[in-house]
Amino acid sequence: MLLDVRDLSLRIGTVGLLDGLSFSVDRGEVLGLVGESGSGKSLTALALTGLAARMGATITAGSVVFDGTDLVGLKESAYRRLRGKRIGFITQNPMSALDALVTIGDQVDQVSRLHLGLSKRAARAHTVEILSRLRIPEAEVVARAYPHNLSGGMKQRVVIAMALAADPDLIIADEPTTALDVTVQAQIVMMLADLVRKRDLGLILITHDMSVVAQICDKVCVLYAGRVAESGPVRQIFAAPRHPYTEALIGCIPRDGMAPGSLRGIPGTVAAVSQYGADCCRFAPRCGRADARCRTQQPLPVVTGTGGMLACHHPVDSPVKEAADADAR
Amino acid sequence: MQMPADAVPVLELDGLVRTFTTGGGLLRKGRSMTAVSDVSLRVAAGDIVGVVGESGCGKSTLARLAMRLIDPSAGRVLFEGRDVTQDHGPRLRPLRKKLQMVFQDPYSSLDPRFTLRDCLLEPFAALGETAPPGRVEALLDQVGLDRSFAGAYPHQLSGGQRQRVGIARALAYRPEVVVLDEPTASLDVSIQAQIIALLQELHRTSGLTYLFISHDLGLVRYFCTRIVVMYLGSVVEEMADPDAVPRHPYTAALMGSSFVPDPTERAQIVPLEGEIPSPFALPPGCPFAPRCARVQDRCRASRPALTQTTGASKVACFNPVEA
Amino acid sequence: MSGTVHKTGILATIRRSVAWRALATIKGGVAGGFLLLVVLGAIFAPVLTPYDYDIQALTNAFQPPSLAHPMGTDEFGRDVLTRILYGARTSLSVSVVAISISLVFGMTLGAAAGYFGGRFDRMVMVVVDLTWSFPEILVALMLVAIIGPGVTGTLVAICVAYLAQFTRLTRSQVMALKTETYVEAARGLGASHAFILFRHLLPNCLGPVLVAGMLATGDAIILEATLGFFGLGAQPPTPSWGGMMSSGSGLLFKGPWIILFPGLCIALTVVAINLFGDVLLAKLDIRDRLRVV
Amino acid sequence: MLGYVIRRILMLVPVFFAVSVVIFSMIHMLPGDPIENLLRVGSSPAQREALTAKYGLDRPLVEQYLLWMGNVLTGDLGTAIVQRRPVAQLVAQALPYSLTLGGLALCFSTVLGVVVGTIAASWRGSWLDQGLMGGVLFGSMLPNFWIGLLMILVFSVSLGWTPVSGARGWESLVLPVLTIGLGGTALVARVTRIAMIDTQGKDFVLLLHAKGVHPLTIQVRHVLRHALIPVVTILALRIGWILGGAVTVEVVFARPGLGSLLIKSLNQHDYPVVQASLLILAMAVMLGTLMGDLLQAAMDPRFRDSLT
Repeated sequence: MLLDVRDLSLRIGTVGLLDGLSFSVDRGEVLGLVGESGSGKSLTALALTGLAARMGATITAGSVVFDGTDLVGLKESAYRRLRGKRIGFITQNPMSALDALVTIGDQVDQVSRLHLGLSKRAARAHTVEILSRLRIPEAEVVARAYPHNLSGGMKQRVVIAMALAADPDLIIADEPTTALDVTVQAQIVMMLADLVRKRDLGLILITHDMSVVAQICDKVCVLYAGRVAESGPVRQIFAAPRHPYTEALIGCIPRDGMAPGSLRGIPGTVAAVSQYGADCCRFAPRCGRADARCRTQQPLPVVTGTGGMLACHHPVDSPVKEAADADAR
Repeated sequence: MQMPADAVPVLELDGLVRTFTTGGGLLRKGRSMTAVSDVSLRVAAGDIVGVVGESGCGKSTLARLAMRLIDPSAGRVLFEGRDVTQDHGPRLRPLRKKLQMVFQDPYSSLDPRFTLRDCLLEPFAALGETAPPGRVEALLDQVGLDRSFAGAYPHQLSGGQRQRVGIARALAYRPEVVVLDEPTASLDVSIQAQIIALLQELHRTSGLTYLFISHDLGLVRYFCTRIVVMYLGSVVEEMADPDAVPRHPYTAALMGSSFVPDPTERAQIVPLEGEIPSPFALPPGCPFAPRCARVQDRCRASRPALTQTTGASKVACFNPVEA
Repeated sequence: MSGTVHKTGILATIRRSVAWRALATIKGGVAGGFLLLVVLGAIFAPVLTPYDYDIQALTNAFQPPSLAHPMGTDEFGRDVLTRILYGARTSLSVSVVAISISLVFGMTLGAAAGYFGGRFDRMVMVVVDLTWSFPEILVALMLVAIIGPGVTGTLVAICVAYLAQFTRLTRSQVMALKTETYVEAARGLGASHAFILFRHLLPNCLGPVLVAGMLATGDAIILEATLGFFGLGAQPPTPSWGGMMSSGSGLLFKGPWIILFPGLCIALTVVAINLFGDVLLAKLDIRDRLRVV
Repeated sequence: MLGYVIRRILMLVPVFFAVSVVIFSMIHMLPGDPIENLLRVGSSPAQREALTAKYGLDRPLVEQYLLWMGNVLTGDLGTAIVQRRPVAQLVAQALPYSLTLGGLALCFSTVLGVVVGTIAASWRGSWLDQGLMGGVLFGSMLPNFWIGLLMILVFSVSLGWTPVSGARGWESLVLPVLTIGLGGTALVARVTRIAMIDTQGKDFVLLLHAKGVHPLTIQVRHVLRHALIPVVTILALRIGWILGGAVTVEVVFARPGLGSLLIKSLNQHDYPVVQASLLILAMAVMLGTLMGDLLQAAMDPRFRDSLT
């Protein structure tokens, strides 16, 4: 395994934001980390890159084993040598991800000069090569331009180029296409999928969009309110989702041929972080299958037959025993 | 919901043009861009017309033109056959009562100092009227919010709840037409589906007419009865049937770029090359020509007009995709 | 969809009492307490001190601080503490009144310019920016020179000197709020300009502008003192903090306490105003909105 | 860029004339008759008229303005009525004192302010941040002239380190520069700190950390660079503050600068001198704003590109 996360828990102040996350990704594999706002998915990305401490967060339990070493508790200087060199990071909004006062070239050069020790000239040649491989036309000219001269899609390519510049083993992409137009989103997503195949790297794709997951991920891990709801191979999860949340999430996307009125959404809203309960299923208030047990006892993640995980007292394929109780709610 | 050809549409946009000038100064001339160029649209009572396009296609400007929130540079807005283009201020009030709008951002669309009751009474206060007793409660019921929310402030609500308030406010006058400007774009998918279900419910029970602005073709195809596709300020295609096969290469590309939530149907997506050009320097011919795979010489020379294809559908293309 | 909101009534009540919440903090309590003390001291000056602020007793001149005269006496033998208490009346009231008037005019002008924009806005801003780029003290000096030294001159000078700042601030607030969707929504509901201005825009920019006014009162006290120091403020026999130092500057060697204490009093008052304003800003959560640029 | 510079300089011309009109009309609203000060007791009305005519005070205001402006443009600022010397000479004598004082104070506050602001932002919320910012802000809230007097009392009278007043040697500059500089330092420190904290929260800084760049490099090469843009803007806008500080402080320290000249002439109702000193101060303010805009264009590629 390239990256193996076990029981990762994290808190800011007294509020526990991530609670026992486990997932893994191997080379040549795309893991989709899915969740809605408030699920903790972006925080997970920061925790993996050791940047969560900058937000005042502390990892309270668990391990993040990257290529054999546990990153939890790693010294900041050692972590810094890892970031950018072996773990690339792609942020959500390309519009604000680049330093507006520094040329594109200098920003990409920075990575290879820092981590590969390239000279100024070599770094620039390297940069131009990466940029053109990401199909940026006239890469040499673009390298001399400033971020505001580029369109959103081009900026995101530059951010990807920075993530690739030191030839990393793992890339963490936090909602890389959310801020982009539909047609550009497709370009970027396909490009990322292509990179994983060609360069044999691991990719953690953080997204709220189940369709993107369906298209390019091999594995998926569904988060709800800081906990794993369900994880497993993409085909399995989409074919037969077992957690009611996963099922509902897939059902929230309109598809061709859907009868009008069949899109119902999930009732209610995610609880505020301060209202997270400990001894309960956090999805229970919005779940049609929830019963008294769901509200008093946390469903612990269980390894499923397909190597994934499931944290639910009443999975979708089980009979609802206490339906009356659920209705009374 | 199909209207007879001679019926007067409830809302009609006729040749609307809107240009914006930016960056002008004391000693400098600003640059002008055409946000909406020559858009005509007829919305029949009971219709849900979807306007789809990517950023900068002019869909939000079109919504504001239709709402008479901004003045068109050319063209007319007709409501129930009456030209309201020259109306301003108090003269627009009869229109306001029949034509309302729901905005994209539920966070800034409610005044942070107003309780929900204030928000829902504002439509009446704004016109110096008093609301009928029980109206606030009725509106809250209508959008599925608990009545106890009336005294709450917007910051105590989630995004989805705020958007319900926005919808309730738009319904306060009992309007005929509601313009929905990306009402779900800043919400989570599970909440988006809730809101769409609510809008569908209101459409069914109150006989509303919607002009639905969105960037999400999949959502529009699910929700709307008629689809208008915009690119760089112009309508490139009008589909009378939302399930129809797109004829314009841009619509086709838009559809090809949308992912399907099904891993067994991994489409070999061939993304559209390039990006939307700057609206400040539009090419003389078809605005889509620089990115179009079916481009011909005449596409770069002259602009194709919106012409009828099958039924009430129209396409603006010299070389449309075969049906 | 479901669920209720709790404590609405209490929350609303708390929202209304920001000043009390500010007083409840250590910083705000100390600063607010000191200001209260100064104001009470000014009001009850005749009761608090046995001396008269203007009866000269030259035999008693240049007394260093003692039990009888905690802050010493000045070159005419008058009790410095007494003069500070009476001086507070002039200095504080001139500053507060001047800033209040300036605030009213500045808000009106700024709100109109920001809301309606266009040529009116450009005209107002040319004048305002021009005055703003001039230091307040220069503007005030010119005005006092025209109107003549004294309380009226100082009042007008402070008024005009801070007009630009309030106009700019209100204008920028209104311009920022104007782009909020709820303003557009109100227009969509058919609301008039007056409705939008008075129901949405002004209530929402009142907080930052009032706090800015409070902070400016501190600056105005200094400005009043500076004018007094140049001999252009309140004229004798009216005591004022600045005036006390004007006569004191020549006596630096013979009686440093004559300038030390009034200055200290100004400094502490201004610091207290700033501290309290800062706590208010934090409590109102509008620190970000008070930026000048 | 060159086009912008030229355009920006050309824009100063109408502003200059507007300012000159304002100053001219204000001066002529001033009470007090300078001629009165010149006349000896028992002078005849004829003598009075002759003097009035000599200084052109009998002509219509518009004509007086045009005459004055014409002279100003040729470098002739007129003759001081009370001090009976060419105004240009008086101003030229005073200007160097004010320029050194203002320039040094500007440098002092910029350097110290940026350093303090950077340190405060980098250790945000710590005792270092609160102590430094609290100290600097406290200093800026005190009345300028009072600090001046206090410093004289401590450093000159008690310790005897610096001269009490006057303008001989660099020692005499220390206290005035410190006095004026305190206010500017607080302003710069505040803007630097806020701008840096703002920038630290931006996505691109997070990405720089994710690239493995050393925090110190990020802070100095990226964050500070962004923070300096608003610092330049505010300094350009508020360069008048420094000049305003100079006016009072020059009087306190008895430096023969423009501020002292202005106050003295105001008290003597010496129109031409007041007029000229104000015009010079106004020009300094305008040049400051111009420098700020140009600096900003040089620092910010977005701003530069928005100009063409």
